[in-house]
Amino acid sequence: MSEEQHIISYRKLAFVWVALLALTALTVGVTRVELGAYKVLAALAIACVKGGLVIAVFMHMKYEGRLLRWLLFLTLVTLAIFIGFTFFDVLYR
Amino acid sequence: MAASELDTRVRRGGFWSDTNRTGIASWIFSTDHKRIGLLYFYSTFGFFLVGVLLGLLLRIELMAPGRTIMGPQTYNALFTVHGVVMIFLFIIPGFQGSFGNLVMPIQIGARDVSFPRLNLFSWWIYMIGAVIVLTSLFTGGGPPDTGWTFYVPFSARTGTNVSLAVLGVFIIGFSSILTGLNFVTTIHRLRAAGMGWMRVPLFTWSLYATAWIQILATPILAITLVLVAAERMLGTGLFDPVQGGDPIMFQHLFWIYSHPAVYIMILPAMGVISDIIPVFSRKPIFGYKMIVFSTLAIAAAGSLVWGHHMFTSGMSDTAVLVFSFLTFIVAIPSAIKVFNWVTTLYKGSISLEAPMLFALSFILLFSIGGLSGLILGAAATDVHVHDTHFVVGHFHYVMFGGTGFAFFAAMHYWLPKFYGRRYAEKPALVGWALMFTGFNLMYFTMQVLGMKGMPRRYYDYLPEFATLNLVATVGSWILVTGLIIMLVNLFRGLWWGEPFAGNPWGGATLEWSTPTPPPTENFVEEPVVTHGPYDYKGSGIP
Amino acid sequence: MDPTRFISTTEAIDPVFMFLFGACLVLLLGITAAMLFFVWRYHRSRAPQPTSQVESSLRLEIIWTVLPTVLVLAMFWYGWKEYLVLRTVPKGAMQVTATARMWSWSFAYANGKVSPKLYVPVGTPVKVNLVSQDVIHGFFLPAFRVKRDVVPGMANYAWFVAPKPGSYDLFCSSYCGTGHSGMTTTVEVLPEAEFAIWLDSEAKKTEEAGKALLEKYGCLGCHSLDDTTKVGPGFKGIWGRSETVASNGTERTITVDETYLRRSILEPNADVVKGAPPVMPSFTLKEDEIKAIVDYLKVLK
Amino acid sequence: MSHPPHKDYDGAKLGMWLFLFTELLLFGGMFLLYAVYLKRYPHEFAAGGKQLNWIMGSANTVILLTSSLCVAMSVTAIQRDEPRRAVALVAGTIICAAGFMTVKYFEWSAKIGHGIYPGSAHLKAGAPGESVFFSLYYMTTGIHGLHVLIGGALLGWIASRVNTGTVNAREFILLENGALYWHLVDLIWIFIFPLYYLVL
Ligand code: HEA
Ligand code: HEA
Ligand code: HEC
Ligand code: CUA
Ligand SMILES: [Cu+2]
Repeated sequence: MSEEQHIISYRKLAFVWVALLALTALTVGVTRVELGAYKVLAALAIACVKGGLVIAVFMHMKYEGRLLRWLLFLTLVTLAIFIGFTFFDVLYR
Repeated sequence: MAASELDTRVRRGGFWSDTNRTGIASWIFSTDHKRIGLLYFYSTFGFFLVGVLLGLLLRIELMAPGRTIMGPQTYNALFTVHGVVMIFLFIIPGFQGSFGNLVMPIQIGARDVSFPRLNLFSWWIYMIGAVIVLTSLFTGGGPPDTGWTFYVPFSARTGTNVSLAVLGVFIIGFSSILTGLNFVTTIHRLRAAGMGWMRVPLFTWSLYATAWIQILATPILAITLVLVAAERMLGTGLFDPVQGGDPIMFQHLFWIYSHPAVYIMILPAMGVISDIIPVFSRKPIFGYKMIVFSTLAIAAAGSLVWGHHMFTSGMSDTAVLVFSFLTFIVAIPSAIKVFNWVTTLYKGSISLEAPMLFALSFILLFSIGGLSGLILGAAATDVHVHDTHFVVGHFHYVMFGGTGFAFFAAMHYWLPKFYGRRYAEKPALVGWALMFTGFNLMYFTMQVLGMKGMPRRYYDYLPEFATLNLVATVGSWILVTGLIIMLVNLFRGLWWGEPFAGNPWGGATLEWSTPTPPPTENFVEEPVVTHGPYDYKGSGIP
Repeated sequence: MDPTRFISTTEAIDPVFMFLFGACLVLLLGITAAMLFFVWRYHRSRAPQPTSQVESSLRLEIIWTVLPTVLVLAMFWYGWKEYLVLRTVPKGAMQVTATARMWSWSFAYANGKVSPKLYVPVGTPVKVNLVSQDVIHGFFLPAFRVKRDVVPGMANYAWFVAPKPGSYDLFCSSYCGTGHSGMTTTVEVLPEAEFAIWLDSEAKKTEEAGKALLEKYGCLGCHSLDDTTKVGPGFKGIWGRSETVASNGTERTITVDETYLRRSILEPNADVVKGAPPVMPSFTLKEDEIKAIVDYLKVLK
Repeated sequence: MSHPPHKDYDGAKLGMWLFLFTELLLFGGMFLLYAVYLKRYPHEFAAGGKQLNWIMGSANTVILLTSSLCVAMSVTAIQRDEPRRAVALVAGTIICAAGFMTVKYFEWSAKIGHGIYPGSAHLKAGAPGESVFFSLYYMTTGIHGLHVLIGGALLGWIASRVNTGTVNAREFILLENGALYWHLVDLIWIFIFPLYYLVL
């Protein structure tokens, strides 16, 4: 294998894992208190942070080239458009 | 005859003779992209013939009002199967599977695609899916009768074999995804030395954009079909108003895939046209960069317009506004392409051989189809013509006048390269002329019918539509006569015709620099690209 | 301007068609002419060598990006503006409720009258509220350029105004199964006075009550009153007829009597007539309604 | 032209990522429906969410996060040429997968025991939005569960290749791709969990 490999240390992985657990606890906590409509938003925001961590570290995205990051971005934007544009109908019906 | 046939087989060199398997196994287990390409070609082609036959039966039924040769239920099943076969078994996998596989790796100077075994696997699951779709015709509650769009709640309650058909389409979708990711990886990773992005031939560019649509849109179709099957088998009720579901949501999900899918169908066709026109005009393509840009723009903007299939559905007016607007935006890159193709002809040296004739008629027919798309895209006018034969005319113009004619162009342009023999020119022209006439006679008439208000998917119609329907049916016979002449000539030529070698058309893309037929590894020497794909001087073509 | 005058749907839509078709025709002719001319002028027999190797021109690209953009935006805007006419019901429109089912229409008026054809007075805007009892249907009036899907669970509507008396086609435009193409009826446009008489006319004479019910529940979408087979068997001479039916998969021969008719209506799939598709939905009718239907079928010879 | 078949490491990874994109969109379709119906039936969704057992959901979240950690560490292990450890870590992942499915099994059977499943009489009688919520819940977690099973099987097969040495410190793309797939399963769950179990 010619390409340079980036090896992530066990410690770093474990650290991320702890962070993920903490964030999980936080989500549960946040949704227990009364936040009204913000609850979904808060839960989703935390989920996004968790997802970001998994992608960046567990899935090595942090160490990948620009190409993959762009493509991932493209995919997420596409998904956002699919969901978002549907709401042009759902919100105004 | 048999002896001479054997003869030709033996003499056919290149990848044809270079194999350690024999017989059918040398094809269906081969990972050579050229063999897989031909597998795809013949399987999609076979299904295409099935579809054509069904189409003809539809036209015969519509020849006169009332029952002509079949009852309503049979008719409904036939147009459903015709649509499903044409869309999912032929036109979506067809171009990419056959010419994409045959030509693309050679055009970028690669020995094969990135994942040859996955490529073979794609073909296999495509076949499995296709067989399942065809099985659904003869088992269960009879052939599906929902139309290729599978609209709920009808598809959730009809007693026919929808679940199996949906499963087949699901599997074919999976195959489509795998081909897409294979091609994207190939085009990113395996371009020959010197082939920067701005030296990639336009056909390959179009496959690249197509592959992205496949990757990003097909999963939505997959999940939608799973949900329909669940609706039927488990009673999930996600689209059933009685249980709180919303049938319109099905339409959103379906068109989120199926509108981009029409660009899966047309982009490779546009790519072929962009490759053929410069070759037969001996001129570089005009506005290479703009064509690349418009290819990507179509792919991107094409994902934003699905709602134009739902203007009358009860969707919100805001959505009608947005989707109508975006639909018009997609038309712009198509217009850019058409203008650049026509300008390429200017001051060229044009030779009207079969591939070129098909390419030029593509421009005309696609323009008619595309312009009728604008009528559909405008909210006010779509209301009148939605779900009428005007729409049927529109999509046959773009799918068959567009993609179909481009497919024929590609067959006449590239197949001799892979067979080492060619067809006769005269009969090809006769076939073309008949097809062109019959095509317009049939589909233009259908558009007129639609304007007069004849709804689509109608087994029977009022007497006022009778004459035009008869004309359209006669058109379909002329069309098919031309098709038969063309195919007989083409295939007879490929097996027994004049030898074809070297670079008779004078193309500057890499596939014309390899031996004919190409060897298994495509190139004798690893190519190094020093000039653009349409730079005839640079590649030493007079 | 007279505020009671409004633009009819046809008057609104047709100019858009004209504009779009006109623009498309000009473009198409232009492109075709250019193509044919180039092919003729630069054919290899006339131009053995290309006389230009120009690869692009920024100016041209800009021109043929900007001009089409302007043109399509005009098309879009015009199309949208007139679409709003279709969506804006004039004040004081008469309300009718159209009920679609597999595979027939019925139209209910404010006074409770129900009709299988859509009767409207001339010159009065009519708002049609669209209700579906089963799958998606389409309410399509080609003469008035009006179309709207009839979606179960959704309150869709359409409106139109008929400038002249006459009879106009009404189609089901959205595919809904076996009887889709037969799901047609008409709009009968009557002069104001005639319409008023029609609307107020007493429902039906008593012997006609059965027939009215068959119309009301859409039976006649699938059954004819003569002996032709539409989706289901024709009703003429049904009483006392002996026929082969499949009950739970076993075939038996029955004679049509009151019990059988009752069962055929309440549980249509219990006995399925040989050769017919098992598609009839079950109906829950009131006892006197069934009685009336049976009485009517008895005498239908 | 006969050089040894050349392995395209970056190409293989790119291919895997593209596949993951399709998976994202597959679930994306269901999230789309979720969003639309949440907008339409906020109260029924909240009521539905209350009926799900958030403790079991949280337990499964922890299990999946741990499994993800294991498989990520196994990639590190193989890169550092510690195949035994890599196999052990993958085994840990698979055990977590089994645990996840067990918890799921209890959850589902409890719900079904209460007469809550698609098309059940209980749901038909209740508010329309509730039936939508549970149908979505079953479809989403069902398809997710299917991915857990597939991922587990895949990792089992890869572990056996690590054992035989076909996957090793120089040729570990298979394990890396398997791990990517597993992380995706985790990633999806990260979103499913709050959306279904915590929308009170
Ligand atoms: C290959 C497939 C293909 C392609 C390429 C297209 C291309 C387009 N389609 Fe079509 N379409 C279908 C296949 C396709 N379509 C199918 C299958 C259906 C029916 C599905 C069903 O219901 O069963 C359908 C239905 C359909 C509808 C829904 C109709 C209805 O049901 O009411 C609409 C509405 O907007 C539409 C619009 C368009 C537009 C605007 C384009 C544009 O991309 C066209 C762009 C092209 C041009 C504009 C012409 C070329 C340019 C010029 C000649 C230059 C001058 C032009 C300008 C200045 C603008 N299509
Ligand atoms: C690629 C797509 C494709 C093609 C080629 C065709 C070909 C034909 N179609 Fe169509 N058709 C559809 C896709 C297609 N169709 C779809 C999606 C529907 C909608 C279904 C629905 O409503 O659900 C439909 C519906 C449809 C209807 C409307 C039914 C109704 O609404 O009541 C009719 C009626 O006449 C019809 C007729 C025909 C005929 C006579 C042919 C042909 O028989 C004409 C003869 C064809 C040829 C002479 C050659 C064409 C060649 C090529 C495309 C490429 C060749 C490639 C290789 C050789 C590999 N079709
Ligand atoms: C969706 C189409 C459809 C509608 C609507 C429909 N029917 Fe039928 N009907 C059928 C079909 C198909 C059959 C034959 C198969 C069967 O027996 O179920 C049938 C059979 C019958 C029979 C038995 C006929 C025989 O020859 O034995 C009777 C009686 C009948 N229908 C009455 C009615 C009445 C009354 C209504 C309205 C309240 C009605 N139908 C509405 C489709 C329909
Ligand atoms: Cu009702 Cu078509
Ligand atoms: Cu579309």
